Parts: sequence; C-alpha cells; structure tokens
Amino acid sequence: MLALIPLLPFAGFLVNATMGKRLPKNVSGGLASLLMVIAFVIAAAQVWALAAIPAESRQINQTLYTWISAGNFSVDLAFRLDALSAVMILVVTGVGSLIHIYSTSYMHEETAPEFARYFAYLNLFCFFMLLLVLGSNVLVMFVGWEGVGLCSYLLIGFYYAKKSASDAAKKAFIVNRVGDFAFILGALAMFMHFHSLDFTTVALAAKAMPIETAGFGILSLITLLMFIGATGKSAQIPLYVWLPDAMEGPTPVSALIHAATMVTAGVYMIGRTAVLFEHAPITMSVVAVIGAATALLAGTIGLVQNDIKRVLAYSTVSQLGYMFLAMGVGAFGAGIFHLYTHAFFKALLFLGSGAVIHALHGQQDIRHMGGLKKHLPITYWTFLIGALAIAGVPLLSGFFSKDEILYETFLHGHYLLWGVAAVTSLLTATYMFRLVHLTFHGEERFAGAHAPASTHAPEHSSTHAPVHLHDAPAPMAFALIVLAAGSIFAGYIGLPHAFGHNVLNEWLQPAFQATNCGAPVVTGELAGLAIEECLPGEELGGEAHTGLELSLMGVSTLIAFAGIGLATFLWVKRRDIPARLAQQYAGVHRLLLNKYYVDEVYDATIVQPIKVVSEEGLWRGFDVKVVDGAVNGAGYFVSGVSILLRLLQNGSVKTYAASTFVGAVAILAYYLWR
Amino acid sequence: MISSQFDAVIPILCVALAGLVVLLAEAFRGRDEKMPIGGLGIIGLVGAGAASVLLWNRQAESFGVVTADNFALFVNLVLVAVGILTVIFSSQTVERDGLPAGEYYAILLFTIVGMMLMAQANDLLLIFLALETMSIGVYVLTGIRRNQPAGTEAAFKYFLLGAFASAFFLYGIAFLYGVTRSTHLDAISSAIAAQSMSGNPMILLGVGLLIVGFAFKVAAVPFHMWSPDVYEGAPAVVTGFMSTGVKAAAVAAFVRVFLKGLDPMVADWAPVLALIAAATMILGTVVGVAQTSLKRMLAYSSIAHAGYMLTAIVAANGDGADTGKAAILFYLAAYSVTNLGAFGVIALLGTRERANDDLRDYAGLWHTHPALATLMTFFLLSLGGFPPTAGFIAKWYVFGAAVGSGYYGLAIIGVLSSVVSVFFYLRIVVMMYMTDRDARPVPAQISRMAMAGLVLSLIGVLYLGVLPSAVIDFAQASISTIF
Amino acid sequence: MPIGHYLVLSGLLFCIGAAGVFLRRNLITMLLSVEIMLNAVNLTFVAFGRQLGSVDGQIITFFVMTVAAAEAAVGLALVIALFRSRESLNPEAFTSLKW
Amino acid sequence: MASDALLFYAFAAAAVIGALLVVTQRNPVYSVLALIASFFGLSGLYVLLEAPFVAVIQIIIYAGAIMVLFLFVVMLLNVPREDAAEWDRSHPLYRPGAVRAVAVLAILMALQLGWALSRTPGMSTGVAEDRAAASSVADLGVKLFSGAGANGPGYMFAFEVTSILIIIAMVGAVVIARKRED
Amino acid sequence: MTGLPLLSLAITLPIIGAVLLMFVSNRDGAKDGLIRNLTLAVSLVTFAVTLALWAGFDLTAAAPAFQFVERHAWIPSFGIDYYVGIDGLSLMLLVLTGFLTPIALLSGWDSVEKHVKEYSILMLLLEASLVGVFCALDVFLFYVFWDFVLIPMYFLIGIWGYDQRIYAAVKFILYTMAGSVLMLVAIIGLSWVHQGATGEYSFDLLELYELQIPAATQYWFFLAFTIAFIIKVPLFPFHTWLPDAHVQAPTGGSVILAGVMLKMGGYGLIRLAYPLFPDAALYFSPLLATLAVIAIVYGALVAMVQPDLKKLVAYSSVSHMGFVVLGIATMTTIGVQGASYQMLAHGVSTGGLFCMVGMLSDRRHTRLISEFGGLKTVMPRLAAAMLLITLSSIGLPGMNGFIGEFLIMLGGFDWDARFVVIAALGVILSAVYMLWMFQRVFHGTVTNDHNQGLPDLSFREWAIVGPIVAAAILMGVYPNAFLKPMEPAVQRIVERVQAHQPPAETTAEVR
Repeated sequence: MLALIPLLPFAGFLVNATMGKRLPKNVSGGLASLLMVIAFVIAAAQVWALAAIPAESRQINQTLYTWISAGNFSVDLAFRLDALSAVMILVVTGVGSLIHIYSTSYMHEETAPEFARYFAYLNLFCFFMLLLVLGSNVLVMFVGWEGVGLCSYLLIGFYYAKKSASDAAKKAFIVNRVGDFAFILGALAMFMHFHSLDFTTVALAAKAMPIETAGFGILSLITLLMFIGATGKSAQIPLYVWLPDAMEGPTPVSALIHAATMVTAGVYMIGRTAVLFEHAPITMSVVAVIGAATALLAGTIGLVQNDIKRVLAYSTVSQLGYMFLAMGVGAFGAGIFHLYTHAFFKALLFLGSGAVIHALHGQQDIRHMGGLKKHLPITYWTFLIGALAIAGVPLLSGFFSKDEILYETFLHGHYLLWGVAAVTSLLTATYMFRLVHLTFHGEERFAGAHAPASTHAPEHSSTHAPVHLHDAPAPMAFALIVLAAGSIFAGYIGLPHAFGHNVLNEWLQPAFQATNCGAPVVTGELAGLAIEECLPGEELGGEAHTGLELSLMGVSTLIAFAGIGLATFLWVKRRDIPARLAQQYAGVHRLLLNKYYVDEVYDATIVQPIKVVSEEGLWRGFDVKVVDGAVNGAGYFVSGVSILLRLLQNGSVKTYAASTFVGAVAILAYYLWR
Repeated sequence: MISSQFDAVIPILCVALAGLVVLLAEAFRGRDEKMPIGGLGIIGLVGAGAASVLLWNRQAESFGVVTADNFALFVNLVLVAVGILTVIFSSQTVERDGLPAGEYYAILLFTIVGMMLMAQANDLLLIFLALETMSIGVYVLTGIRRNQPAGTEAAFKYFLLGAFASAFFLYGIAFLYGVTRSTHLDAISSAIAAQSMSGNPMILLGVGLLIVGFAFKVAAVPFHMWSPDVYEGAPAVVTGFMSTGVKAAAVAAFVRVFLKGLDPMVADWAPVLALIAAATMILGTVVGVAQTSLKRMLAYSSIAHAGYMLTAIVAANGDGADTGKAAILFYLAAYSVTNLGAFGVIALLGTRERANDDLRDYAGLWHTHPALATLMTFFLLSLGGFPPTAGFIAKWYVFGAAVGSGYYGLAIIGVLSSVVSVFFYLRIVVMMYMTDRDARPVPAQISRMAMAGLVLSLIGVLYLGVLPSAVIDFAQASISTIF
Repeated sequence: MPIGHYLVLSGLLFCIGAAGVFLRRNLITMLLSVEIMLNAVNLTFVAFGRQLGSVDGQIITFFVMTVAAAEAAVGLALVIALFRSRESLNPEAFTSLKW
Repeated sequence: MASDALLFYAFAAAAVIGALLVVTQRNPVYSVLALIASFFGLSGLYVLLEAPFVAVIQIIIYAGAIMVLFLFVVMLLNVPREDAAEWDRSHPLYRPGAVRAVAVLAILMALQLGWALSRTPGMSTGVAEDRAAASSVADLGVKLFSGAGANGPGYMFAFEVTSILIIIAMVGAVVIARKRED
Repeated sequence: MTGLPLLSLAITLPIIGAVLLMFVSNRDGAKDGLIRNLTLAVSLVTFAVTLALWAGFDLTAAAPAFQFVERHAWIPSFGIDYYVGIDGLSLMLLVLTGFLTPIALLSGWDSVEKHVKEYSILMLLLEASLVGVFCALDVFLFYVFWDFVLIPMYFLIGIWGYDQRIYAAVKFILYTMAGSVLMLVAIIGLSWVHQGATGEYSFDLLELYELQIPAATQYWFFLAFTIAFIIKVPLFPFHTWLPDAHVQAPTGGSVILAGVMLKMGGYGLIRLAYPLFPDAALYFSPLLATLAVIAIVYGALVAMVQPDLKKLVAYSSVSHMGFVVLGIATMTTIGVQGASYQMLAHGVSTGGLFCMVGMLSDRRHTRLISEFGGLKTVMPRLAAAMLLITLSSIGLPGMNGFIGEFLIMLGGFDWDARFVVIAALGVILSAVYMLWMFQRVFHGTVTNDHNQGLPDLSFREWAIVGPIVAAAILMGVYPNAFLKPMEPAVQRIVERVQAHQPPAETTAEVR
C-alpha cells in the first residue's frame, strides 16, 4: 500500500511520457491530477492508519526487494511511514494535487505534447519526492533526492528553447550535484561507521554514542556532509544561487518544487537524521548560523528585486533559512512545522503570482503591474492571505510556525540568532507587502508595457498590451482558495503552548528520537542544544516559559505589523523614498539588486578558471602537448632516428664493407680486451 | 630401407640431380620450345623432401661429414618448402622478365643444394664450401636480370661483401683448425672441452671471426648493410628466396657450429651474440620505419627477424635451452612461409618495366586485387606477430626461450621492436586498404599457379598459427638428436 | 721458424688485403684485395698443417683456391656486366641502390 | 736455420711488399702483377713449410690461371687508371677520406692479431720442431680422395661438392657476362 | 546444464558467420541487405547463447568457481590448452558483449555504405575475439584473443572511420600493442616460474594462481600486466589513444570500443593482475588509485571543454573508467563489485551515447557541438532518449551509472577516503559536462538551418535506443540481478588478494 503512493504518480508519468502526445490535453492533465488526488487519499488513509499505532512503535514499513547488495553492503528498496514522513507525504500529495489541478488550467495554452510532457515531469517529480520522503534508508532517499533534482532540472528547463531557462536548469542540477557530492560522502561515512544506511538502525546506534561536545568526531563529519547536501537542495548559503534562477520554469513548478516540497528536502533530511545531528553540536551550530545568515541575506536581496517570482524565490530561500535555523537550534518540530505551513502559503503565493502572470500574459516585472486588485479579486485576496501568513500576522499559519522558531531560538540562548531572525522577519513582512502593494495596489502600470524579453514566458507571450484581464479560471481559483484556507488554518495543529496543545510537536516527537531512548542526559558546555529530546515529555513547553513565550509572540507580532506598515509607507504613501534611497545608496542598491554578485563571483572564481584551465591547461596543454606530445614524440623520435640511420646506408659498397670490418674489429676487441 | 653410406646425402643428391637434369633439358631444348623446367625442379625438391621424411630418426651419416639428423632434416624440409614455393612463384617472373629459364632454375636448385648442405654438414670446411656454393648461386640469381643495372649492382655488392666476409669466416676456421687440429665439429667440440681452451686467445679469434661470417650471412647488425640494397635490386622472387632460404641455411649452420662445435665456449659467444641480436632487432625495425620501397622495408624487417633468430640462438643455453633450439627451427619455418608469401605478392605485382614495389604502388590494392591484398595482409600480420598467425607463435616461442634463459632484456627489446615493426607493416596495410588508388598501371593477369602458391603459403601461415602443436613437437624432436 | 712468425705474417697480409678494399677506387683491385685475404688464410692453414704434422691444412688450401677461382669467375663476370652498364669501375659509380 | 730465417724474411718481404703494392697501385694492371709477385713470395713460404705441392699449385693455378684471368679482364675493359670521377658526393656521410680512414682500422686489426698471438702459448715453437712433415703428394691424394677413414673423415665428399660449386660459378659467370640480348 | 559447449559456441558462432559471409559474393554491394541481415542474425543468436549461459549459470553456493568449462589440449608440450570457462564476472561481460554487438551493427546499418561485407566480417570477428578474451582460462589463449582484438578494430577504424582515421587507427594499434607486448613477456615469465616450481609448463590460470612468486618478480610482472591493462582501460596518462580512436571510429566501432573493449582492461586487472600478483598489487594499489582519481577528474575536466561530441564522450569514458580502476584498487568486495558493475553500466551507457552521437552524425555529418542546438524541437524523441542515456551516464540514482560509482566509492571509503573525496568530484563534473553538452545540442532554438527538419528516431534507431534505455533502467532498479552472479567470483579474487595483506595493516579499524 505504501509503495502505491509513489507508484501512482509514476504510472502517470509513464502514461504521459509514452503516449501523452496522442492524448487530448484534458485526458493527460486530468489523469495526472487524478492520480495525485488518489495518491493523496491513500496517503491520508495510511496516515490515519499510522495514527492508530501507539506512539512508541508508530511506523509502517514496506520492503519491496533488496536493491543493491555487495559484500557486507546491502540496501533494500524499502519505504517507511512514520510521524515525520506522514507530514511530508500529506504535504507533497496534497499540495501536489492542488498544483496539478491548477496546472491543468495554467498550462492550457501549451500544445498537447508539451502539455503531456509537463504533466509527465510533474508526476515524475511527485514520484521522486515521495520516494525521498518515504525511503527508509539513505540510499532510497538519495534516489528521490537526485530524482527531484532531475525533475527540477527538467521543469526549470521546460521552455528549453529559452537560453535562460536551459541555463537555469543546468545550474540548478549542477549546484545540486555539488551538494549531492557531500551528501553521498556523508552516506558513505555513515555506512562505514554504522554498517547500515537504514535511518532507524543508524539512529539507534548513534543514540548510544556520546555527544561530540569535545571535538569534531565522526558524527560531526557525517552530519556536516549531509548538511552540505541539504544546503544544495534547500538553497542555503553557499549553494542557494540556483533557486532564484529556477524561476525560469513554469510558475506552478516554482510553487510545487521550489517552494513547497523539493527545497524543503534538506530540512526534512535533517529531521530524518535528527539523532545524529543532536549528537553533533558543532554541526548544529553550523546549521543554525547558516540558516540564519541565509534568511537574512535572502531577505535583503528580496527587498529590491523587481521580478515577482524572484521576490518569492528569495523569500523562499529566506524561509528555508528559518527552517534551518530551527533545526540548528534543535527545534526540529518547529522546523518541520514551518516547513509545513510554508508549503501552504508559499505555494499559494506562487500560484497567485502565476495567476497574475497568466492574466498579464507573461509579465513578471512588478514595476509594470499595480492596481490589479480590482481586476483579479480572487487572486488578490488569496495572495493577500498568503502574504499575511508569511509576514507572520497573528492567527495565520505562518505566525505560529515562525513564532515557534523565534521562541525556540531565544529559549536555547541564541540571542544573536534570534536577533537576526527577528530582523529577517521584519524584512519578510516588508518585501512581501512591497510586492502586494506594487502588484495589486496603486496605479495600473501594465497597460502598454511590454514584457521584457528576458522574463518573457513563452506560454503567455503576447506583443501587445492586454485588453481585458481575466481573473483566475476555475481550477486555478480552486487551488488558490484551498491553499488560502490552508494558509489560515494549517497553523492550528501546532498551537503554541501558551494557547493550547502543540499537536504537531507531540506527533513528531518520536520521529526525532530513536524509539528506545535511553541515553543519559549530558549537560555539556553546549548544553541545551541537543539533549532535551532524549527526555521524554515536553519540559520545554512547561508553564514556566509561558510568559516568555507570550512576550516573544508580542514582539513578533509587532515586527510583522511594523514590516507591513513600513512597506505600506514606502510603496504606497511615499513612493519617492525608495527611489531616493536607491539613488543615494546606489552602491548598496546595486549590490542587492545583483544579489551580492555571488553568481558573478562564482563565475569568476570557479566556473571560468575551471573552464580555462581545462581547455588551455589540461586539454590543449597537457593532453595534447604533453601526453600526446610524448606519444607522438616517441613516434617522431623513432622515425627521426630512422631517417638518420637510413643515411648510413649510402649505397657505397665500401661503406658497407667498412661496417663489416668495424664489426669484426669490435668483436675481436671485445674478446681480447674484455 | 637399404642403409648405405650415401643415405645422408640422398636429399642433396635429389636436388643436385634435378639441377643437372634442368641444365641438360635446357641444353636440348629447342629455341622456342616450351618446357616445364620448373616442374623438374619441383620433382627433385619433392624427392628431397620425401627422402628427408624417410630419413627421419635414422641419424644417417655419410662420409663422416654429412649428417642427416632430425635437425638437418627439419631444415631440409623448410628449404624444400622454400624451394617449391620459389619455383612456383618464379614461373611468372621468369616468363615476364625473359630470364634464361634453364640457367635460372639450375642455379636455383644448386643453391638449394648448397643450403641443404649447410644444414647437414658437420665439418667447417664443408660448411664453407656449401656456403660458397649457396652464396655464388645467390649472387648470380640477384644479378640475373642483365637488363637491369640495379640487379647487377646489387649482385656485385653482395658478391664483394660476401667474399670479404667469407675471408673472415675462413680465417676463423683456420684458427680453430690450428688450435683443435680439426675442422670437424665433433672433434672441435671435444678438443675444446678436453683441454678447456676457452681462454686461449687464438680460439677466441676463431670464434669471433666465425661470428662475423655467419652474422654476415644472416644479415645481423653491423654486417647487415648489404641486405637492403641486395633485396631491393634482386628480382622479388629471388629476394623472397634469399631472405628465407639463405637465412634458414645460415642459421642452421650457425646453430650447428655454435651450439654443437663451440658449445663449450658458450660463455664467450653468448654475450656477443646477445649484443648483436639486440642491435639487429632495434636497427632493423627502426630503419624500416623510414622505408618507402616495399622490398627494402621487408629487407629491414628480415634484418629484424634475423635478430629474433639470433635471440633464439642466444637463448639456446641456460634454462630455456631446449625451448630455444626448438624455437629456432619453428621460427625458421614460420618466417620462411610468411616472408616467401609476402615477396610472392610483391613479385606478382611487378611488371617487366617496373618492380612496382614502392609503397605508393600499393595504394588501393584492396580495390583492384582484393585477394592479393588480403593475402598480403595475412603475411604482414604474421610478420608483425599477430595471432592467429605463424609469426605470433614463432615470436612467442623465441621470447619464451629468451625469458627462460634469463634474457629478459632481449625479450623486451624484441617485443618492443616488434611493436615498431608493426608500424611499417601497417603502413602497407594502410596503403592497400585506406588510401585511394593511384592511376598507376598494375599487372592485369595473376597466374593461377602463383595464386595457388600464395594460398599454400597462407595455409602454412595459418596452420602454424592456429595448430602449431604438431610442428612444435616436430621441432622439439628435431633438436633432441643433435645436442 | 717459429709458427708465430708465419701467423703474424699471414695476419699482416690479411689486414693489408682488408685495407685494400677500402683504399682503392677500383672494383678489380678490390677483388684482388680479397684474394690477398684468402691467400693470407691459406698461409695460415699451411703453417698450422705443418705444425700439426697433418696434410689437412694443405688440402683445405686446395679447396680455398677452388673457391677463389669460382669467386673470381663470377666476380669478374659481374665486373664486366657493371662496366657495360656504366663505363666505370669506380665502386662509387654504383650507388643507385641506397637508403 | 739461419738460411731458413733469411729465406723466410725474404719471401715474407716479397709477399708483403707485393700485397702492399697491390693496394697502393692506381693502375690495376700493376696491381695484378704485384699480386702475382706476392704469390711467388707465398709460394716460397709454402716450400719453407714443406708443402711443395701447394707451392706449385699456387704458381700454376693461382698466379698462372686466376691472375691471368684478372689481367685478361683488366685488359679487356681497358681501364688502365683508377677512375677518379667524383661520383655521388652529395651524401653527408661520404667524404672521400671517410671510408678510406677505415683502412686505418686494418692496423688496429693487425695489432689485435699480433697481440692475440703473442698471448697464445706455443707460438714460438718452430713449425718443424714437433713433427715430421706429412706432405708427400701421395699422402695428400689419399687423404683428399678418401671417405671416412681411420684418421677422421676424408675429403672425398668435399671434393665432390666443389664440382657443384664450379658448375654454379660457370653457369653463373656465363649468365651474367653474356651480352644483353635486347 | 546443457550438454552443448555453449562457450565454444559463443566464440565460434561469429567466426562461422564471418566465414559464411566470405562466400557471399557481393559485387557492387548487391547483396548488402542480405549480408546485414545475416550478420545481425548471427549476432543475435550469439546474444541468445550468452543469455543461455546466464540462464544456465549455477548461482548456488555449491557451484564451482568456473562453469561451462571446456578444455582441450592445444599446444601440449607447453601446457597450453584451449581452456575456457566462466565465472559470474566473465558471464556478465559476455552478456554485455552479446548485447552490444547487435546494437553496434544496427547503429552502422545505414551509415556503413561501402564494403558492407568486410565490415560485417570484421564486426563478427571482433565479437568472437572479445568473447574469447572474457572466457579464456588459459593465459596464453587469453593473450591470443587479447591481441587479436586489435586487428578487426584497426581495420574498422582505418577503413570505415572519419577523416583522420589512419592516424587514429595506427595510434590505436601501436599504443595498445606497446602495452600488451610487455604483458606477453610477463606471461612467458610466469610460465617459467611455474616450470621452475613444478617442472611443468602451464598457462592454466587457476594453477598459476597457486604459485608463490617472489615479491621482486611479482613487481615486474605486475607492472607488465598492469601497463597493458591500464592502457586498455585507459588510465591517465595512457589515455590519449582513446579520444582519437573513438572520434575516428565508425559508430559501430566506437560502441564496441567503448562498450566492450575498454572493459578488457578492467577485466584483466581483476582476473589476472591482482590475483596473480597479490603482493605487488597491494603495493601498487595506491599508485593505481591515484592515477584513477586523476583520470576521473582530469577526464571530466577535459571532456567539459571538448567541441566534438565523440571526443566529449571519449573523455567521459576516461573519467568513468577511472572509477573502475579505483574500485579495483580498493580490493574490497564492495569496491571490486562496484568496478565490475561500473564496467557493465559504462558499457551500456557509453555504448548508448555513441549510438546517439552516431545518429546525430549520420543526420548532419558533423559531430561538432557548435553545429547543433535546439534539436529537442526537431527531434523530441531522440532528445528524450539522449537525455535518459546522459542521465545514466552521469550516475543518476535509479539508473545504472549510480550503482557502480556508489559501490566503488563505498569500497574506497573503507580503504582510503581521500581518493573517494576526489573521485566524488568527478560525479559533480560529469553532470557539468554532460548537461552542458545536452543543453548546447538540444536546448535553445534551432539556429542552424541544416538542423531544420531532421527526422526523428527511425524504427531501426528505436531498436537501438530501446534496449539500451531499458537495460540502463533495469540495471539501476534491479542491480542485484547483475551483482549476485558476480559476487562469488569477486569475493574469491578479493580474498585471494587480501590473504596477502601484511598483518600489520589489517588492524587499522575505523572505530
């Protein structure tokens, strides 16, 4: 049954990939969506069944067959549903279904083969993503891990005829590969140390090991490597560069892959191996710092971007940073919680932006939008809900998850990180509402403006200004509304302790610790980072902290509103200030606009040198000149010697006799003087 | 079978008689009468072959100086094969070039007499006489095309240098005679062994001078310089004949003298021969690279092959002795069949006016004469030592012996030089298959007889390459009788 | 006379003959030089034969002479043929085959 | 003995001087004549070695027949002087002196031979000291025409072989020297 | 097991086919069609034979090490036998050979227009000799096949190749031969060692395994063998023949060359060099591994900047085969299993890549990447197939390339993690060069007018692409089908070698 969940979308992929060309569009799209919905239903049923199992042994396992075995290495193709993966499959199938449905409408202008291709990819993605979350060992997860990377590649490059799209696709894949490089090394190290790749087995074994407070041990190594893998997939510093470019793909893809699901794989993976991370405080610190730094960095960039999707992309990076921050401080539950809520509102935002782009026939530049509120009411209102949620306005889902992260960070004593997170939170609210204002409020700037070629999505290309704007068609609207509902209510399963019962945390708790937790409590210098999880119960959620929790909640509420207010002030009331600021601090502005020139730096320090060295140094230099030169040189040497020796053969009989004579004298000389 | 004092010379007699009959037939031939003179030669050669087979394992000896031990008989059979193939290939050349048929075949047969005698003689003087008989015959054959100045030039070079080398050879015999009181190999061997004369400077002089003589005949460096010119100047058939027959006979005598007569001196001559062998292999292959005339190229190739044979001789002492000796015989057989085939192809492609032996003349041969090109390819692959041809087994055998006797250096030089040699063999292949045809005239008619000869060679090459066991056993049985 | 004297003498003659091959630019003289070498060898044979008290040395000499005669016949025939082709007896005139 | 020595040196001088003249003369006619003179010296030495038959043969066959053949050819071709034309001097290795310099090696070889002989024991024994000469013509004939005998093998077969040698040389000489038909 | 001498059948069937073809008179190509079909039929039957071998292969624990053994005296006086037999390792390579030959034939179906008969004969001879290499148990026999392989390949490159074919052919044959002749000397030496030890000559591999060879001798012999093998692999810095040979060879030749012939090197290392000379092998392993990781990274970097598709694939082979050598150098069961698997995987995926490049080059008569672009619009199916094979080549998990690389790295991690870290860089780089290539060829818009209206996959091409893609996925999804048969063979070899591990080093545990 468990295997059916990923296999259904895979079946959809097969159908669409092999005969999609010949299928009418509503069949191929409908089939793909239907299969996803069925998968969602099955997933829900499975989770329901899971919930019925007592918490200590809350797992559903299914082994298909032994996948690879060699020597003492053996790994099964096996699935495991536990509390953590349950959350994930619901998100993946749920949000996935919605996006499928949305896409049937969004992609409708494509030709039938392209349409089928799109859904084939999308289904394939869901297959791999489900494989990733359901895999019971590192290697199966890695299959999904790389698989989603592949699908992301395919989907980003969906409009392959566009150079920027295929560049972005390639970049995404390669940057991901860099992360995978570390991931696979981590897996190798894991196997070397634990002789297993199964998550539970490894977690149990790791549990018995002391926490590596003293120094950099094997667990630190494994976790650090895996974290580097996560930075690739989840777009963290230093490997975040691919995600903004990934917006070249169709917008629903951005919603599904680059917001809701795939990019959270890194977070999920840390959750999956939480025990290991707990035992490696050094890595944890790294995770937290990187997470916070990414959140801040991406937030600052997001502030000045003009492409609606890019703003959302940086926002995603930023939010992912948040999640990592949570993981890094040991608040795994909070991280996953944010992952979960983020899936809703970020998918919503992307889909909303998709609806905008759809309506504007491919226009993505917010400088050429504005005033869309009255044209696209459904889009506007749902988008607004998403924006409010992400900004952290109380009682929406984003508020709860974000707040929990801030709270946990503060609680664990990372005040600096808390500060960074708070600033980021402010930035988030600001740039989100900048986006809302510029897109939906103010004067209409879209009329007559031509979509710039570079951000010109072919599917909605048109050369003349839109005459009449349509709001989202029914399937799109449906997806928007459902997600908007999710953005509002999803947070209530993880209510702060101050307000009630954190169902999610409780549900997830067993997944973050190996089932038989018996390790002694260690209180080292880095205390508080890692040890709580071994103590059953929720000592952190005790009454003692309620006051703190409430006051921090207040702070974040203030921050959210401050951000919204600031945005409203700057981009509705005083439009001149941002422009003036941009002029005044042109350098900073350019720096931000160009994303701190990170791409350029990578290009100059890594890409170009490698290319030049490979071409001029290795190929034309070493390979052709040195190695082949030596080989050909040997040949030339022989023929040169040959030509020289040949000259001895001058045709004169005397010379020949001389040679004979010299030979005779030499032989006699050898005999007589040896 | 009746035993008599003459047993051992019966093969030789057969050939000699055939030669005389050929002369007589020529004498009685009408001016334009056609006569299958070559056929007479073949009869004589077949008779010699049959006699050799019948003499197998009988250790016949005649006059105390001619033996028909299995070693000699093996070489005889090789020579018979060489002779028959040469006669077959000659028919076309003789007719085309207007050679004096009777004289040509007579000299050819007498030359074979000399060769067989070299293999069978057990006495230095007789070896010298046989060598001269053979050499004079070959000199004449080389220059037999009187209308070709190059042929005469080649013949004279060969002659003068041959005579020069013969003098050294003879001088060496003189010293050995002076020290051991005999020219008989058994006597020499026992005299040296009995008096442990290996330190005697005079005997060393003798050994050194004998090496000069033999090395000249097998065309080993630095006594090789005649061979490219002579091979180029001679008619292709003759070149084939002398590159195989002369080499086989000379190597046979070489082996007999050094491994039998001078066996006690092995520590003295082995290093010198090893050095010569190494130089020969290297120089032969290296200089072959720059050649553009096929005959010349194959001349250098046969220099290199002489190096391999010398390697086998050197290896015929020490642990790999038996292997080495048998390897010599096998190598002779394999090399002879292969090289004759190759020269046979060259001979067939020549015209009266032009030898057509330049590399360019082979351009696109595959398209015009696919059969010839294919045959040539096999011969070249065999010369290069590729499986499944005779050349591969032969090389393996020789290097096996060298390694067994501890001459790793020679074996390595050998294999590496064979790689270099592959380069120039492949140049021919490249020309034949991979280059477009030039507008050069090529002979239209290839006689059936000659094709049959080539196919025979090919069968030999493949037989020795795929199922070498019989011949290897034969070779091993052959060496067991003399050493 | 000591045997050594004869041997040294023959060695000297042999070397003179050998040198002659290189010194002269005349095919016939070169042939003559080879004859000197053969005669030097003959002297060696006879001297050894005398010292060893056997007739072998002398008999071998006969054979050598026969060979020398045969060689001379062929050699001179070749010289004639060469001369016909190029009107010269200089060995350097016959270098069309080379390299 | 003294006269022996005197004769030896005289004949030796004749042989050596004759030989030297052969290789230094530019005129082949003189060379042939000098070689005949040298042969006379050798013949004398053979007499000293108690090999009179060889000495006679040397004069009759060698000097008389073979050398005359040479002389005949020299006259026939009418090339009195060495041909000094500069043939093919283009080759880098070929300088007129280069190959001739190899002749210097002959001196080295002579030294080698001399040195080798000087280190060989028994070189100072006189040739006639040990044994009596066995050089009667009868002895020669018996040995020459015997097959395998008590004193080791005879030379009968070798003698027969020379017949082949002579045939081949004859036929060959005719084939080569015959005028071109075309 | 069947009573048929299946191995001999697998060797002789192509030879018989070749001989039959010789008698087909084909004046001016009149019978080309018949010849092509006949050749394909022969190769398919041979493939069926290899599958029959697989089917009949005994996987139980009690099975003998070598199965389907046939032994006939060949040159008895030197203990040389016609001695063939297979273990799982050989089996898999045989199946690979059987699988790729029909594909190679199909890939040259239309593009080989001249001398079809000779081409077919040579392809069949090539197959026969490759089969021979993989099942010979007599070292001499092995060498005979090993050397013979060169000849058909030489002609294939030289006659049916592209413009620089002669240079490439000569370079190919001389380069590889220079390496293998030293092996010949070592083989001979080995038989002498055997003779010294037992008084008998023998080239029987299994008997030679048992020899106790002095360490110094081992070193020399190992080097001689290994040079032959790493030239064939080819390992950096002996790889420069490969790009030339690959680029100039006709498509079918490239497929066999990359798909099967390179495996001869890896096979030789596993079958001969390591188990015969374990002490030397362990001593030299770090050196080999160093060269291997250099090859991995170097090959990838150089592949990245190639303007020519075939050259790119050729250099990618250098990189991928570096993994094979690395796996072997680890001499752990996992590593060697991985190496063996990588050989199979590389055979399929690189064979496939060459087929696809051949299809492009058949259509456009150029292999320059810059001549292409935007082909996905014109030929979506070809692009899809190419993408799949590309992905399998870059080691996407779930496809064949990943399994081998992962196992190799796993095996290597235990042995010396430093090598693995560098090797893993190759994984990144492979994505870089392959995807970049894919992008430049297939993505974008059609800029070159010649590329407009190129036909998509034909039925014949489907017949090439289909099996390859199927194999690539099957091998990725269910690798155990291939790993299991190889396991006992690999284990035996690893145990044999590791028994020579000096005891001091075995204690180095991770924990």
